[in-house]
Amino acid sequence: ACGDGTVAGPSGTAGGTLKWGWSSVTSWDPVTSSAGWDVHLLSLVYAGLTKLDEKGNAVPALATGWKYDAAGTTLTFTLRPGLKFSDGTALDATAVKKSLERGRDFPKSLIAAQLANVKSVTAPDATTVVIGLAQADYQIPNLFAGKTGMIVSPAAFEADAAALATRPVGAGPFTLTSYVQNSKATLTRNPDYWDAANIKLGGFEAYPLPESATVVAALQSGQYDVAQIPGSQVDAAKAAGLQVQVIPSLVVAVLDVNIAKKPFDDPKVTEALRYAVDRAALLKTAQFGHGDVAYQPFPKGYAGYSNSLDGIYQYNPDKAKQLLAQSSYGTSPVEVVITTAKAEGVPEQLQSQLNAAGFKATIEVIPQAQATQLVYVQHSKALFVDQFAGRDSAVQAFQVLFGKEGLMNPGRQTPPELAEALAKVSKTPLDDPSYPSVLQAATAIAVKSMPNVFLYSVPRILARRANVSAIPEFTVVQRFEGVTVS
Amino acid sequence: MSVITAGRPTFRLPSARFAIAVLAVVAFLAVFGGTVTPHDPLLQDPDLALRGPSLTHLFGTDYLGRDVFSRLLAGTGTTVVAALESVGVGLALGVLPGLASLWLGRTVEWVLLRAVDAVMTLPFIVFAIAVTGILGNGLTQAMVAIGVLFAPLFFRVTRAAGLSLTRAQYVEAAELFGASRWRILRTHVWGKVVPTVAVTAAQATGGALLAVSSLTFLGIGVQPPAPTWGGVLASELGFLSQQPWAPVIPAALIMVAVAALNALADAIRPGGVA
Amino acid sequence: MTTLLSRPAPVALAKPDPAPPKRRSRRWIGTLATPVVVFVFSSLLTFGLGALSPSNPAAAVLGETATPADIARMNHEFGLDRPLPVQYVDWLFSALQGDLGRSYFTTIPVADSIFAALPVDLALAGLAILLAVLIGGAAGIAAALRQGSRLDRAVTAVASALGTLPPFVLGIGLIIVFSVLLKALPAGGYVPLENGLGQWLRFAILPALALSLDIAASIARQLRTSLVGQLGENYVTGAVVRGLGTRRVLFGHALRNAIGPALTVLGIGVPMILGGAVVTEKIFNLPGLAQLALQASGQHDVPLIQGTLLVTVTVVLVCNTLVNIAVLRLTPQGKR
Amino acid sequence: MSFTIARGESVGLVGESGSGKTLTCRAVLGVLPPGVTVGGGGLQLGDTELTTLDRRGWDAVRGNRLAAVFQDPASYLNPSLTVGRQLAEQLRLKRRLPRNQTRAAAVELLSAMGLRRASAVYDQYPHELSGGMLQRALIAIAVAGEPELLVADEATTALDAAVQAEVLDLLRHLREERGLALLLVSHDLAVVAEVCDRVAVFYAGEIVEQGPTADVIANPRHPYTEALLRVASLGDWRRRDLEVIPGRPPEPGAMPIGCRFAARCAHATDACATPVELSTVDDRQVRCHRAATLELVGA
Amino acid sequence: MSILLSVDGLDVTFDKHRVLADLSLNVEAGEILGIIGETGSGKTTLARAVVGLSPVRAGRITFDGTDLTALRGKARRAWRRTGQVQYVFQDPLRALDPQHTVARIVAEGLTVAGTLDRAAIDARVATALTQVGLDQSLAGRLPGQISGGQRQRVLLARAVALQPRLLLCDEPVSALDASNRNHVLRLLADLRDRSGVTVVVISHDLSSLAGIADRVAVLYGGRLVEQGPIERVLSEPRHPYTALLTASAPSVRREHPIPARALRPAPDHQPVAAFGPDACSYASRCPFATGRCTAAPATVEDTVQEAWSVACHHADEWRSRLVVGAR
Ligand SMILES: Nc1ncnc2c1ncn2[C@@H]1O[C@H](COP(=O)(O)OP(=O)(O)OP(=O)(O)O)[C@@H](O)[C@H]1O
Ligand SMILES: Nc1ncnc2c1ncn2[C@@H]1O[C@H](COP(=O)(O)OP(=O)(O)OP(=O)(O)O)[C@@H](O)[C@H]1O
Ligand SMILES: [Mg+2]
Ligand SMILES: [Mg+2]
Repeated sequence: ACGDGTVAGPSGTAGGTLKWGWSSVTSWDPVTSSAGWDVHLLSLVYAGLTKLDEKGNAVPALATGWKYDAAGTTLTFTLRPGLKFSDGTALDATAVKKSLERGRDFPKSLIAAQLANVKSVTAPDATTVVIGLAQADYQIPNLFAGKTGMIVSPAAFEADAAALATRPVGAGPFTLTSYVQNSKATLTRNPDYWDAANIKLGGFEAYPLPESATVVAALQSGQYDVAQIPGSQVDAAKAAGLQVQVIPSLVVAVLDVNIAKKPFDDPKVTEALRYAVDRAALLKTAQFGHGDVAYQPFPKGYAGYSNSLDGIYQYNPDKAKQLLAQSSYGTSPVEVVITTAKAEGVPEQLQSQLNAAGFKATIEVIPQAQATQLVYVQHSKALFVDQFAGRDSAVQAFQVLFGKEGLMNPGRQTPPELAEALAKVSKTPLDDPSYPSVLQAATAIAVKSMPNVFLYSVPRILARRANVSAIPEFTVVQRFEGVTVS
Repeated sequence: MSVITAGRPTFRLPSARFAIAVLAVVAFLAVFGGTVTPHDPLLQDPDLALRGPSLTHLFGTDYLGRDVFSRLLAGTGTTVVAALESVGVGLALGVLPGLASLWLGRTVEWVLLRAVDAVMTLPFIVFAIAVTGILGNGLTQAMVAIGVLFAPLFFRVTRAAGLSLTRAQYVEAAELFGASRWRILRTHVWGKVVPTVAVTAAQATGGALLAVSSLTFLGIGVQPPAPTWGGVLASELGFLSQQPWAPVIPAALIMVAVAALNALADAIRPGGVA
Repeated sequence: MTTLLSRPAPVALAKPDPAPPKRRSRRWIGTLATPVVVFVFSSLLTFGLGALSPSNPAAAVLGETATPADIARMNHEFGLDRPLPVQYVDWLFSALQGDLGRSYFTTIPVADSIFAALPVDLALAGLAILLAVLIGGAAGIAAALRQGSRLDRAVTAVASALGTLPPFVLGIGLIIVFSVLLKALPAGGYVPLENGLGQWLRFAILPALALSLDIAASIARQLRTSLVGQLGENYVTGAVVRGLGTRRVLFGHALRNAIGPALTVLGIGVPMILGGAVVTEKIFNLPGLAQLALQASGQHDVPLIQGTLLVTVTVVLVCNTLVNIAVLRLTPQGKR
Repeated sequence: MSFTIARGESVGLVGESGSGKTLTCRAVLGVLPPGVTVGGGGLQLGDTELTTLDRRGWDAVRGNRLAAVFQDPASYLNPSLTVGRQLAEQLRLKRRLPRNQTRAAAVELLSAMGLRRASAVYDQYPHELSGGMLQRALIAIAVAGEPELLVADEATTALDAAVQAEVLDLLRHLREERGLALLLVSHDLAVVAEVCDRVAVFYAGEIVEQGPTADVIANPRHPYTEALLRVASLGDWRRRDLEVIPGRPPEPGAMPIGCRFAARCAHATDACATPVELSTVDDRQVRCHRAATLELVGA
Repeated sequence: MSILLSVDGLDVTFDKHRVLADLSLNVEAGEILGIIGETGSGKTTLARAVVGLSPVRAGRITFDGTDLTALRGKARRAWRRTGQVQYVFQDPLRALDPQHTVARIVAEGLTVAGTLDRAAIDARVATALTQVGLDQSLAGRLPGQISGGQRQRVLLARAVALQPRLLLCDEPVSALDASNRNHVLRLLADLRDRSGVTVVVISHDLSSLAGIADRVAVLYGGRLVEQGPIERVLSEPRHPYTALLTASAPSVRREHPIPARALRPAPDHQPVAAFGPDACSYASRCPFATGRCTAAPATVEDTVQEAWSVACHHADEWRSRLVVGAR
């Protein structure tokens, strides 16, 4: 089961071009791409050793299979033979080795942290890649399904690494033929793709998303065949005769809380915050109800989802008030600054909810592009309204959210019991029957011990014209096997 | 240049009366708008979000269930202050250099004229974006940027009015009576420059209102939840599919205010432009 | 705009044998030299804006782990440790050679990003100007010819109303009418001109219309006013009395003189069109310069901001100079 | 009101400001200002009835048979076209000259108007020429289509005395050379006396006296003509008391029923309050109750 | 008679364009002097130089012993406030502040001087209006609301209100018709007769001076070509330009001794020499010019008639070269 052919529907004539409205990429080089959502477009031009199926489980891709040793510290992938990059060079074990090593060692790499555990990559023969790990980690196949594992042509990055940002060379289902920043990316089918048989589309055009007010019109007028739409446009899209698919995703809205900053240096305040938020109300305005209220980083049905956490921080302003009163900040309203890149909507509503629960909240707007700098790097903000795009591997997700170096853990503290639970997850093979329970235990510890406030899940809502067949519903990374356009 | 034929503003025109009535209401709301709202403009009720007009909510509710009517009333102050702020900057940066270019000799004049030309080549919103991009995103930065762009307008208008006056024969006549410069400024110049500048200021205020709403639409300047006309308009536009009529109300409000300012400008325009 | 308002040549009354005037050549020099000076001023302004910026790009790019030594090295790499005048001159001369530096964040050369986006703006602005001239010109002439008629009042009313409309309302209004209700045109997006005029026009016409209506209104108003003024002039009566036909009087005589102020409006309109493009580009999702500026602004990407400003200013200056030359050719006295 | 102009004749219209001279000219030319219409009567040019002409009809008459020059020559030329282009346009349109011949013809015509260095003038813009030169150029344009009648409304009023005399000379010359009929309008009786065979005196929109110029001047029959002669320049430079006509002409809306001049007339009687018609004696027409009895002083 | 105003060797240049060249002229107390010349000959410039509005490059202007060209700043302002010399502008519409009422305009000089109280000023304004024949009811009107002739009188009233000793009137009647012209001219004569005001009337056509001027000065191209008693100058002009002016003046009687045509160069006339900036200003238009005219002629007083001077190389003999043809 290679995750193909799961799409029911007419297999229309191959060769149609799909016009897709999506956020544009920050870079076409997976090593320097800085946004989580880039993975969707990048996986059009790159392929990894593995890919994820609809549920988020790693399945073979460039590699036909893999094998851990008993200690879990050596992982051997077997490559398909005769693979080629779109520039015509061979995709063999050496190329994989170089590509992975670049991700780990390139000075500007943004995936280096994920590969820190990779001690060595060796290529004993053309189709065998051996990964040596510093510690046992059974998440690697999942990790390699995402940006971290995308194989870039060494010929390309050895010649001009900077050019990759606009001229990617990979071995994905499509090849980028022209790209105008903020405007349009044109891709054509890659006949050398290992799974080319399942790619029915002749070409792919990706456009940046329009204003939410005009997206439905843009679809109607045929400017896009498929576009991601906000929850507010679902009814309009349906009314306009468009097909709407609400695809559960790993994306979750979250508040990054910095417990090193006032007022969250008092755990009571942090706890009060959890009860002060009316998640259902936020979900309603932000997404018009599409999605679920979330208390944990994973969506229902995902291996790490722990039922025990359902409703754990039910909206309770009175309790929040009580907690605040018990805090060192006393009874007076506790001042808090909500930092966001866009004040409209959730932050506004949040402000109102916090104020009702005994806080005195003000909103501070910072440019989206500076958020990384101010929140993730300088940790200078106490409360940031954020979204977590999910990660291909659960451990990786934990690291980002809760790890000592995690981007979304501005307080830089991780309780020891969480670290322990996580280590246990890494050491548990994915096919081990105890894996889900181990992971869920870690989730429970994290949610109870960490300050991050999860709000609601953000499904991927796609509206498409009638000429496009149904889009396969992948939780983590969108894929297009079997999609046709007529 | 314009030949000034009659001194009195023509407030008797119906359009001028309309303008004054509208502006009086706007001025009142700018000062007291926050106190006369039927609802708290910030009070949210997500259950009531995006409702149409009703007796309790005259103009309906927005995406957070806030009363649009109250938000528009309460937002008048910020909107008007923002517009006036930029016009004030424009006046300060335009009028004084405009006069200076007439009095301080040829070098100053040349430099000022070229500087003004340079500012005039700056595209309005792009410049405002650049300024907020570099100096930080805030209402003040945005308005200062807009004000800087208004400055050439005031500069030219002041200069033109002043220039024709320094050559006017009745000014020469007054000089021949031995009148001092100050007296001439007071009796002959002031009365002509002020209406011209006032006309420009009225028009510029209209322009500033539009600029403020455009910038709000782009997410620059005033930030939610603070209500402003442009903000209400921009957010209503996001919910066209739910309430296609909703943007009409703030848009009409802006249009009426701008039209009133233009009508006022026409009314105080000294004797029409010949 | 700049030389137009220069003082009119004093009309010497007694000239038994007037020599061919020299002033014309001087006006030509002024028309061509002033933009150069203005360009230097504008570039100074643009550069100064960047120099005012409180954010240190080195610190921003290097992030948390940066040591003072790293920052100094980075500053040196960016050339930020030199005196401002040197930086300015260097920046300007590089800019003149087409090198606008590299984006602090993506390290893509600024010139590359701009020249990818510029054709969109130029094509769009060109179409917008064409539309503005056609719509505004036709409306203005029609109104002036039927002065006081219902048509005239309609033109005046519509023109004033357009001037009071926030630009984004216009754009969204057009989308609703032409894309949603009539389903005649795409609601956004862009294809370059290379893909064929027809294709391009389908995508460009709505944004161009949104951009042009405002200017068209100004042109209509201005043209109406000045044409009404010209039609009342004695030389028009003179031409009528000489038995020249209506069309000849209008196009050969009156319009020639009336068009100057309207052209000036157009000249002023160019920065408005390029400025208004931000909103339009956002609504219609066009990959233009303004989107670039907006994005750069969000990132405090100083070189990119400076680059977009400088290029826009240059475009404006070139347009203005063309307008001035046109005015100069049409009206030998410059200003009557 | 009515008057006729014979082929090649020159007729002068004189009267105070606002007496309707310009309106008369404009009516003849078919360019009455908006809001003013011909109330009744007709205008005949040769055998063509002008009042019934449409715009095309007028365009065929104007420039070909009928031409005009005005007081302020600079304003009657398009400021942004060279004098030559405007003259050439006229030659091409009204005399059907081919394009390649117009320049030579235009330069020749300009020289014939007494302009020196005509080919330089051809390439100059109106604002580069002096008033006298402009008026000559305007006359050249007017006669380019070889019209039968030239209407000259205060054509020399704004010019210096010496230049005025030159232009008047030119008009006289044109009459002799081309047999042009002339309708010359002026508020200065002396100017009309210099050029015109016949004169019509206007007052408050009516002709009050009409006849051969020399007769009218030597022997006025209407008190208003007498008054005009008294205030006119007499070529007498001694210090003396200057005469004025008391009062002001009636406003257009408030015309008296009787003689319109009565209020300012030294000879008025009660009879003057009744309407008065134009009466014809010999070759003179006078509109005065007392025309037969009054002894008036001429120049 | 005593000399009230004396202009000596006046030179005025605007941006290299020499508008008045070496001009000398006296105005005697109590006389009416007419200054005549074609458009652009420098008449206005001369009058404005006297009141200090033209850029004087050389020469002296003395009024009753005071050197006006030497006055600067405060001293000049103080002198102006005495109101002894008043200049009446050429264009009444432009010289009146459109936003001020007639009364305020007429009072302006008095208000600036500040020597009288409100009531006295009002009285003086009323007198001045009466003097120029304006109805008091006009006092509250704006300049845009009165006729051209009335505006001309308001301008006069403003000057008269200050009880000046010298009145410089710049083309006070050229925009008026004959009757109104006579009206205003009579007014000037009256002022001189009743109040002893010295009057200078500037004009471009002779008719404006008819009947009131005592003396006339003829300007051509920025130089004084002839001046003297008006009757003599105009009946027996000694300068060819003066002769042309008189011959060109339209008259109901057609009585000119010399036809104008005879005083103009023939259409095929070729100038005898190139006349530079130092030549006689009239030489290029003069049918009698010779090589001598390349130098500016000296001003020559008449031997018989006092105060009748002419500047022409051929003053004595051009008449003998007249070719009197048929008209
Ligand atoms: N457009 C118009 N509408 C109404 N009345 C007019 C118009 N033009 C002129 N009049 C009136 O018609 C009358 C005659 O004017 P007209 O211009 O013919 O006088 P005129 O004799 O030429 O005077 P002038 O010597 O000042 O040129 C005047 O009373 C004037 O007010
Ligand atoms: N401010 C000035 N700058 C430059 N040239 C000037 C200025 N004022 C006058 N002149 C020139 O000086 C010459 C004389 O002008 P002036 O006004 O004295 O003539 P004028 O005799 O009063 O003519 P008019 O009869 O037209 O009033 C003209 O050629 C004029 O162009
Ligand atoms: Mg007239
Ligand atoms: Mg003058």
